[in-house]
Amino acid sequence: MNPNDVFITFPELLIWFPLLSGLVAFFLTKGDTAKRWAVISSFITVAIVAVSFFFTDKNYFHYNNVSYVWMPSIGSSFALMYDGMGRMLCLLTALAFPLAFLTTYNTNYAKPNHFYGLMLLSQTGLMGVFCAMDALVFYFFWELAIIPIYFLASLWGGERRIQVTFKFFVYTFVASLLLMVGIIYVYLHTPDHSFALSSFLKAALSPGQEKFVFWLFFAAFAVKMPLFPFHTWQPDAYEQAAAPVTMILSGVMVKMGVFALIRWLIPVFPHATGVFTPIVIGLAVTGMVYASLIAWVQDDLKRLVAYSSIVHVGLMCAAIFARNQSGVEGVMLQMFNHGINIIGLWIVVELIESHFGTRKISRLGGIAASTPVLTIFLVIIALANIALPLTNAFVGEFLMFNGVFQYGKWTAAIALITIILSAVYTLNMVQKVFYGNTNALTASGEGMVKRSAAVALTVVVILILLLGIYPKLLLDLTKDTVNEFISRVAGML
Amino acid sequence: MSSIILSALWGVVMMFSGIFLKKKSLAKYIALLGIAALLTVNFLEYYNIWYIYADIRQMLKFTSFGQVFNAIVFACTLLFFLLNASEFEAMGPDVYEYYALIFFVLCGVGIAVSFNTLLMLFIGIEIITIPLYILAGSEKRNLRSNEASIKYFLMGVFSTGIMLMGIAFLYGATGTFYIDSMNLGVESLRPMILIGIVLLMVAMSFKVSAAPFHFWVPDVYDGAPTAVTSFMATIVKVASFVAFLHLFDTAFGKMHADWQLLIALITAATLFIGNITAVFQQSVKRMLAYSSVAHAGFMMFALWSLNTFAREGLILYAAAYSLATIGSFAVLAKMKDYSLEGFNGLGKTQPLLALTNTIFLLSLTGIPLTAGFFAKYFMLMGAVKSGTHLWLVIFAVLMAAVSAYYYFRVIQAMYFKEGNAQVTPVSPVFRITLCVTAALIILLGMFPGLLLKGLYY
Amino acid sequence: MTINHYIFLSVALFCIGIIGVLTRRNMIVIFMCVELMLNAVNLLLVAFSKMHFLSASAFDAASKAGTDAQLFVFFVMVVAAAEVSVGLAIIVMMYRNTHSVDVNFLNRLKH
Amino acid sequence: MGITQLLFWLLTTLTLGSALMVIFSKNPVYSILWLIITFFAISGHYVLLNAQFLAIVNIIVYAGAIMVLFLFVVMLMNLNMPSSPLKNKWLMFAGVISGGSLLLVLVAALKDTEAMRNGILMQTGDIGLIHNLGKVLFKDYILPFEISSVLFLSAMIGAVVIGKKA
Amino acid sequence: MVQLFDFISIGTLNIPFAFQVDQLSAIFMLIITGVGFLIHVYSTSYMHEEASDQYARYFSFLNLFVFSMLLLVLGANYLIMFIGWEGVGLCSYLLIGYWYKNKDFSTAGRKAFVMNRIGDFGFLLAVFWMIQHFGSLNFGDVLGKAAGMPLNDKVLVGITLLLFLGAVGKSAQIPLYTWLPDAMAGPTPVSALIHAATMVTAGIYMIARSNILYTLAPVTQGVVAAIGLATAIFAASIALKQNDIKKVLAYSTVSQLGYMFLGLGVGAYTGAVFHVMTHAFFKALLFLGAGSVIHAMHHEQDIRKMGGLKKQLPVTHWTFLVACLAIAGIPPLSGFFSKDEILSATFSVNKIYWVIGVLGAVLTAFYMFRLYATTFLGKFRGTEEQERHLHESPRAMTVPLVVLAILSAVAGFIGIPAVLGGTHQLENFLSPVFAGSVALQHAAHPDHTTEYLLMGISAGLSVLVLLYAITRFSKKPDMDSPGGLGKLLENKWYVDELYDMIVVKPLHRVSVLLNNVAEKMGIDGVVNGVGKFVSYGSRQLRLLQNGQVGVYILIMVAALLILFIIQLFVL
Repeated sequence: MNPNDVFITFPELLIWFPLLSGLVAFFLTKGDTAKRWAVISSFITVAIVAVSFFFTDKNYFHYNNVSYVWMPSIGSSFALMYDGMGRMLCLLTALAFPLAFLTTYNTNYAKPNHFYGLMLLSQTGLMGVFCAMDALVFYFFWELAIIPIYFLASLWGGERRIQVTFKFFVYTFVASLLLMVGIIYVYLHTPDHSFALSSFLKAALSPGQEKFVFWLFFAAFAVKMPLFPFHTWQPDAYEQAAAPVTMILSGVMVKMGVFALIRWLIPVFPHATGVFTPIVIGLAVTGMVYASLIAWVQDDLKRLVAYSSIVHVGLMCAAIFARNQSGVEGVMLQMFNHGINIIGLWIVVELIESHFGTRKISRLGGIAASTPVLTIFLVIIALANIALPLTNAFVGEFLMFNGVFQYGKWTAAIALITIILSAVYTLNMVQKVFYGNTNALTASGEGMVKRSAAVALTVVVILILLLGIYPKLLLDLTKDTVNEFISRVAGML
Repeated sequence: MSSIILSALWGVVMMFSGIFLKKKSLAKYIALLGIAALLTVNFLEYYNIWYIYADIRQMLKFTSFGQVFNAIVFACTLLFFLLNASEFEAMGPDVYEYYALIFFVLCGVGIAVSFNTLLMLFIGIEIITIPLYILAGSEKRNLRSNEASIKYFLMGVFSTGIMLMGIAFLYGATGTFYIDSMNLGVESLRPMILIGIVLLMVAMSFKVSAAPFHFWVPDVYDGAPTAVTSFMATIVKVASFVAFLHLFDTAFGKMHADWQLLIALITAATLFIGNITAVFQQSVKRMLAYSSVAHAGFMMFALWSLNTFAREGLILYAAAYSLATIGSFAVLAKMKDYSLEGFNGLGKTQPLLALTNTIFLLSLTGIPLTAGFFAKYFMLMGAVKSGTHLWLVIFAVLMAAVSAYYYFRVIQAMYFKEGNAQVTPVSPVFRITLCVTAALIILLGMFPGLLLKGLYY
Repeated sequence: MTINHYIFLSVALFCIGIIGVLTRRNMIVIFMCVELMLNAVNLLLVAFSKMHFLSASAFDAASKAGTDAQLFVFFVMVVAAAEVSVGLAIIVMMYRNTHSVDVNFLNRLKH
Repeated sequence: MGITQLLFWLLTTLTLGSALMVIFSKNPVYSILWLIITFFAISGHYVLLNAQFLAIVNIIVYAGAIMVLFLFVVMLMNLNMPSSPLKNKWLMFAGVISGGSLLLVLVAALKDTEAMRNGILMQTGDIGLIHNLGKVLFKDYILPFEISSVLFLSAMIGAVVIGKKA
Repeated sequence: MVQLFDFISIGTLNIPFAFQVDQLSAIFMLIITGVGFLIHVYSTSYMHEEASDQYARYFSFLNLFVFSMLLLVLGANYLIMFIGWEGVGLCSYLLIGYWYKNKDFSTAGRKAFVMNRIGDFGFLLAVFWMIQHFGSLNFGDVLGKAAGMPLNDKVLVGITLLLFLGAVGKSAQIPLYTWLPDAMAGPTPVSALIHAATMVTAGIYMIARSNILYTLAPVTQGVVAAIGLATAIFAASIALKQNDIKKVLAYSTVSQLGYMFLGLGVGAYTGAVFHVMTHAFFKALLFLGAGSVIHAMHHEQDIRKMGGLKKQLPVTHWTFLVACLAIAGIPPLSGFFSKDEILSATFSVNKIYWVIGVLGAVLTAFYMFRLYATTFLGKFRGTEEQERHLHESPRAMTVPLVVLAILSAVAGFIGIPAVLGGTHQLENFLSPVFAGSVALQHAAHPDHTTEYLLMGISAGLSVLVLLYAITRFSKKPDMDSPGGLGKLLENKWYVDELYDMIVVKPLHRVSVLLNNVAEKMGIDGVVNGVGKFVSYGSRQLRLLQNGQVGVYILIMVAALLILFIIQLFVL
């Protein structure tokens, strides 16, 4: 394949297409046009990703890699790569948006053109993060993903949305700025003064420097994931943001942090990673148990899901730092699966909230009697959330726990407590919300699942089952990335 | 050289046209013509196509750095004129004189960025400040404007005294005013040199509004007419910074290690006071004044690190900061209520103003894709490169996060709060210029190289 | 007389000027104290000019060393004059509006 | 102690004394008058240092023009009574303390500067003569000279703009 | 052995989606499908009152259960087994909470699931450990590699203990047994199939499957035996005073499971599997019989309100009696052979265990016939309304009863031990599976005289107690609530309350505390505190800007002074 023959590459397409369609959406002020446009655009994005799966071969190298000179004076180029992990996360990003749009297809947001425009812009940022191979480009997209979300979450959502989103923004902004300092620091120590990932990997940092810069990077990623105890923004933000925004925030944006650990943190600071692994895994595992316990006593559905997300992310973090093949493969699976599952949960929550006007667990109950369809979906998704075998999350969690176990038996034992606790809080929620007799509020459940939402839920459930039974699809996709990662960090323990 | 001469001449032209032309509204066209001419002349000189040569005994030295900076200054002034023409007309009867004074200031800026002797520095700085004393007080009936003028004046002359003392000590120790040939190596004269450096540092810090010599800034910026504040906070300030950097780089660069810590302290204080105090401000104008102090803190990094990144960064910062500040002051000037509540709901009543203002504020915060990001980025890069004292960099980014707090309060007010923000009528030219400014910010945010390339022509 | 005498004299004068600025409330007096500071600088410059002339003329009798400092003083005076004209105009303007030249009267702008 | 030294100490005492009187006089008019005396004393120093041109300029410009302008303004505003109250106590105190410590610090820093024990050639050298200075001013210093015209111009415009009744 | 596809394959670890059929799984398959079929037939009639969509839901869950259970026994590695393991747990959860409108029922389902999860916790850890140590999860690889390891190897003990924790959860042993009695909230056929015949024996299957590991870890075996025995006797004691027909059966199930674990613990793997099989028949029969009674009594489950049902429900009565005799270990019904095999193996390991085991058997006979007598003998004590409607169940329900009764009666003959002149076909059949263990065990069988004696003692005591129970409870069932020990037993030793008090409530309180203190005040507090501090700092700092030029200049001079001092004297 001659590079000149390539008209446009996949990563570029995935970045520019949502950007353009997002910008166009701003001008579609009439009625539902913006909404339709966004749905169509998001489907096209899915199609692009789908097509890209036919071009994974090495022969198509030039379809998947880009590098333009951007700022030669400081050695930064607009470099993108579309590898297995990136492909998977792009797929997740691509899928998340139509799901979010379909769920809320019957909700009419004020100023739909702004809403959908901003949504599509955030998609651009996310795609960029997952493809970037240059630290500066990465940082650019990292921040760009946040700005539209800031507006989205502040403009549409609950009563306290403004201050909550603001807290979220400032919090992540602080962390990103630290990341920026870290990037600069590493950059100045690269042999060829370049921001390329390959140069970062060769950076000549002394162990002492590594230890210091490690935390600058880690802070940013930990806040974004969010890892205990940096999670304070998260339950509030999820609670207050509008449903599609929450879906994107939790389904995809959280993966930015996890992704960055794998691509940018551990390979660049192998030594410091080795030193700090016990601390990080300790934090992650503590956070898992902690968040599980807190999830148990939440009365707000969204907060409950938020805390459960902290548990899952904690596990991913621990598994990454365990740095063995099993753990990292598990993380790969789980990044995708957690995205799908949590989006599924949000869809259910959104349907409940939009129909009954409340998310308070204590006020709901008996929905199963009035809306059996929703209950079936919910139970499947909830079971996926607690990683029951033959749902997608099981394989991921199995591998991750296995990875953590190979790191430390007792650590894994403590982490595994969360599978008990997750059953407790998830089933508790299912029971209180869906079982029992209907009350005055929930008796009117007829017709709460609109067709578009049902389609979204069906897709989620199909993915849950498909990937639960045949996880090889994703395992094969990400195998190369994992092998490269492992070979780079192996022996650094 | 030619731009210095032309700006002085154009000041005179403005003055005379004030005598012969009675219509206020003509003034802006003449001024725009002048700025256009200045830009052209600067470009011609930059590309060595046409320039004036005079034997000035090396008192000024023209470098590509200075010329690029001049171009930025002139471009910003052009935008400034386009955006603030109506404000000038509202300020008082002496519109032509105001423009003339601004041209004189530009002349001073030209001198201050290319001086090679302390004498030219002194004269340049004075040419910049004396017209500003007047401009700050140009709303003669407005007590706030009066107060701003008086405060600026009293503290300004005081700082002049300090600066002169510094120059005197340096002269005593080195026997010359030429900054490129100062012999700082005489060990026995070290105390004198150090005293001179500290005094000059304090005086320049005052000019660039670094803490704790910034106290005039909030009051003066608040009291002066908004258009003047906008000019002072941007062009004048960055010019002072360039002078500051030029002086300390060329003259005292060899002794960098000796005074670096002091700069670090001043930087830290500036960042802290500027950002923290801005948080609580209710008036957007005053908030921008404090934010201007805060940005001074960031620009101080150039002095602290004193390397290529610092110089490139200062140029970028000058452009980014000036464009964004001019823009947000221009929007502010159109507001009927300068308080934060006054911005409530601007996103609905004036979407364009709100959108562009958002871009300006994002740039001031340093969000990627805006010029402000690369400005900060280069500054921090320079600072990190200089090695030691990484704590200051960390501190700076934490303070930058605080800055997000107060800038975003304005964004919140514009978009998220209910309200009915009132603005005075805005002309199409104003709107277009705002858009151009915002577009420039984004362009520089994506391709900062466009500007930096100019340095190495 | 050594240069130190002049330095100490100038510094003393300079500090007296600063103390004046700090202790007085009358704007005009404050301004005058600033003039005092400027004169301290001028005196110092002239002394240095002679000092450098002295050391230079040891090698070159026709040396012009020190001229620059004296010219600097000249320019300081020029600038001072300009400042005075502007400053007094501002003070007068203020006085017209408030009938006071007390700096403590200036406190509309704060916090 | 020669006549030069004697004169030096005399003038120094006069300078500092009258400077102190400037800041301690209650009445602004007295302050101005004391300031004029200070300027005269400084001009005396200039003469001692053989800088006659500056001595003259100092008297004409400063003591003559500028101080008269001050005096004029003060009289115009009818401020010639000892009305100016002092600032509050602690601020004054702090002012004196900090000014004094500044002096102390500078003196302490400079007192050991060995190389500065040079004598100064008093009443010799002709660089301070107008004929010398003029040559240099109009040859080497033509640029600052011209530029200061801009300064004056702007000061003039300013004074007019500010001064004329709105 | 069939390999379908690669399930998980990373690096050297390869876990295929593979099935394996051998003698052990064959037996279980037979039980599952056989009993499962009968129960399906039974259910078609039992559940006919349900609305059609609920009916469909019921059968879909039931079939999902059969699927999972088959997956469990067919899996060729621990992971597939675990998938089935979790799957049956899920179905159990779904079916217990089948009548979801009742809060208590769904709570029972949740409890079952959570208890199972505690078991899974152990199971998973064991699996990870196996991966780490053996590099594979295939039964062949793991068991083969383990066979070469020394006795009581730490790893083996650890793995087996953890696996046993899984079994404890799934098979309702102390301390995780409390879910099983509550699980009776589900429809009765479900109780029969899942909570008696099949799912709860998954733990036994799993241990039998990994028998070699256990044989190599005598420490674990001791634990297994002790816990099994304790459960057997403990559950039996509770069953003595229960008045809910299904609760009695549930505790009896727990108790019988305890016997099976006892058997596993003493190395009588065949005996345990044998008991699984016989137990499946008679316990399913008991439950179905109970279902038939409940059906007839219009969902009345309290035996104190029954009595004298012998006449109205003849088929049910006779089949129930057969089952009772079987479970009581009366020769020559099936229960006698299987229980005896376990007990005789126990005797050869530990005599005291045997004594306790026999005591448990006697208790079993007692409470079973207490149940039988109270329900079927004596006078009817229900309402007249109920009496009028009493009727025998339809054919679809009675036929499975009869079939199971026959099986209960004769199933024992496939395992007649040598001492009684049999060949023990089952043992021969299963010998390939347990060959490794048998080779290692060299268990000293008691001689024939002792065996006869032992059989005689247990059977004889059972018969005595049985007769006593019939005579006593057919006349005067204990209607009033007992005091003292009886009350303790009626309230199941207050174990549920104890768990609630020492585990659930404190944990919940900790959670609330974490939520209110650590989360809101600690973590949120710090972040918000920083924000508040900044804004407080802002408010204070701006006071410095007091508008006075004098102060401004003073600060400038002071700063200048400080800079001088630093520059000139400090540096």
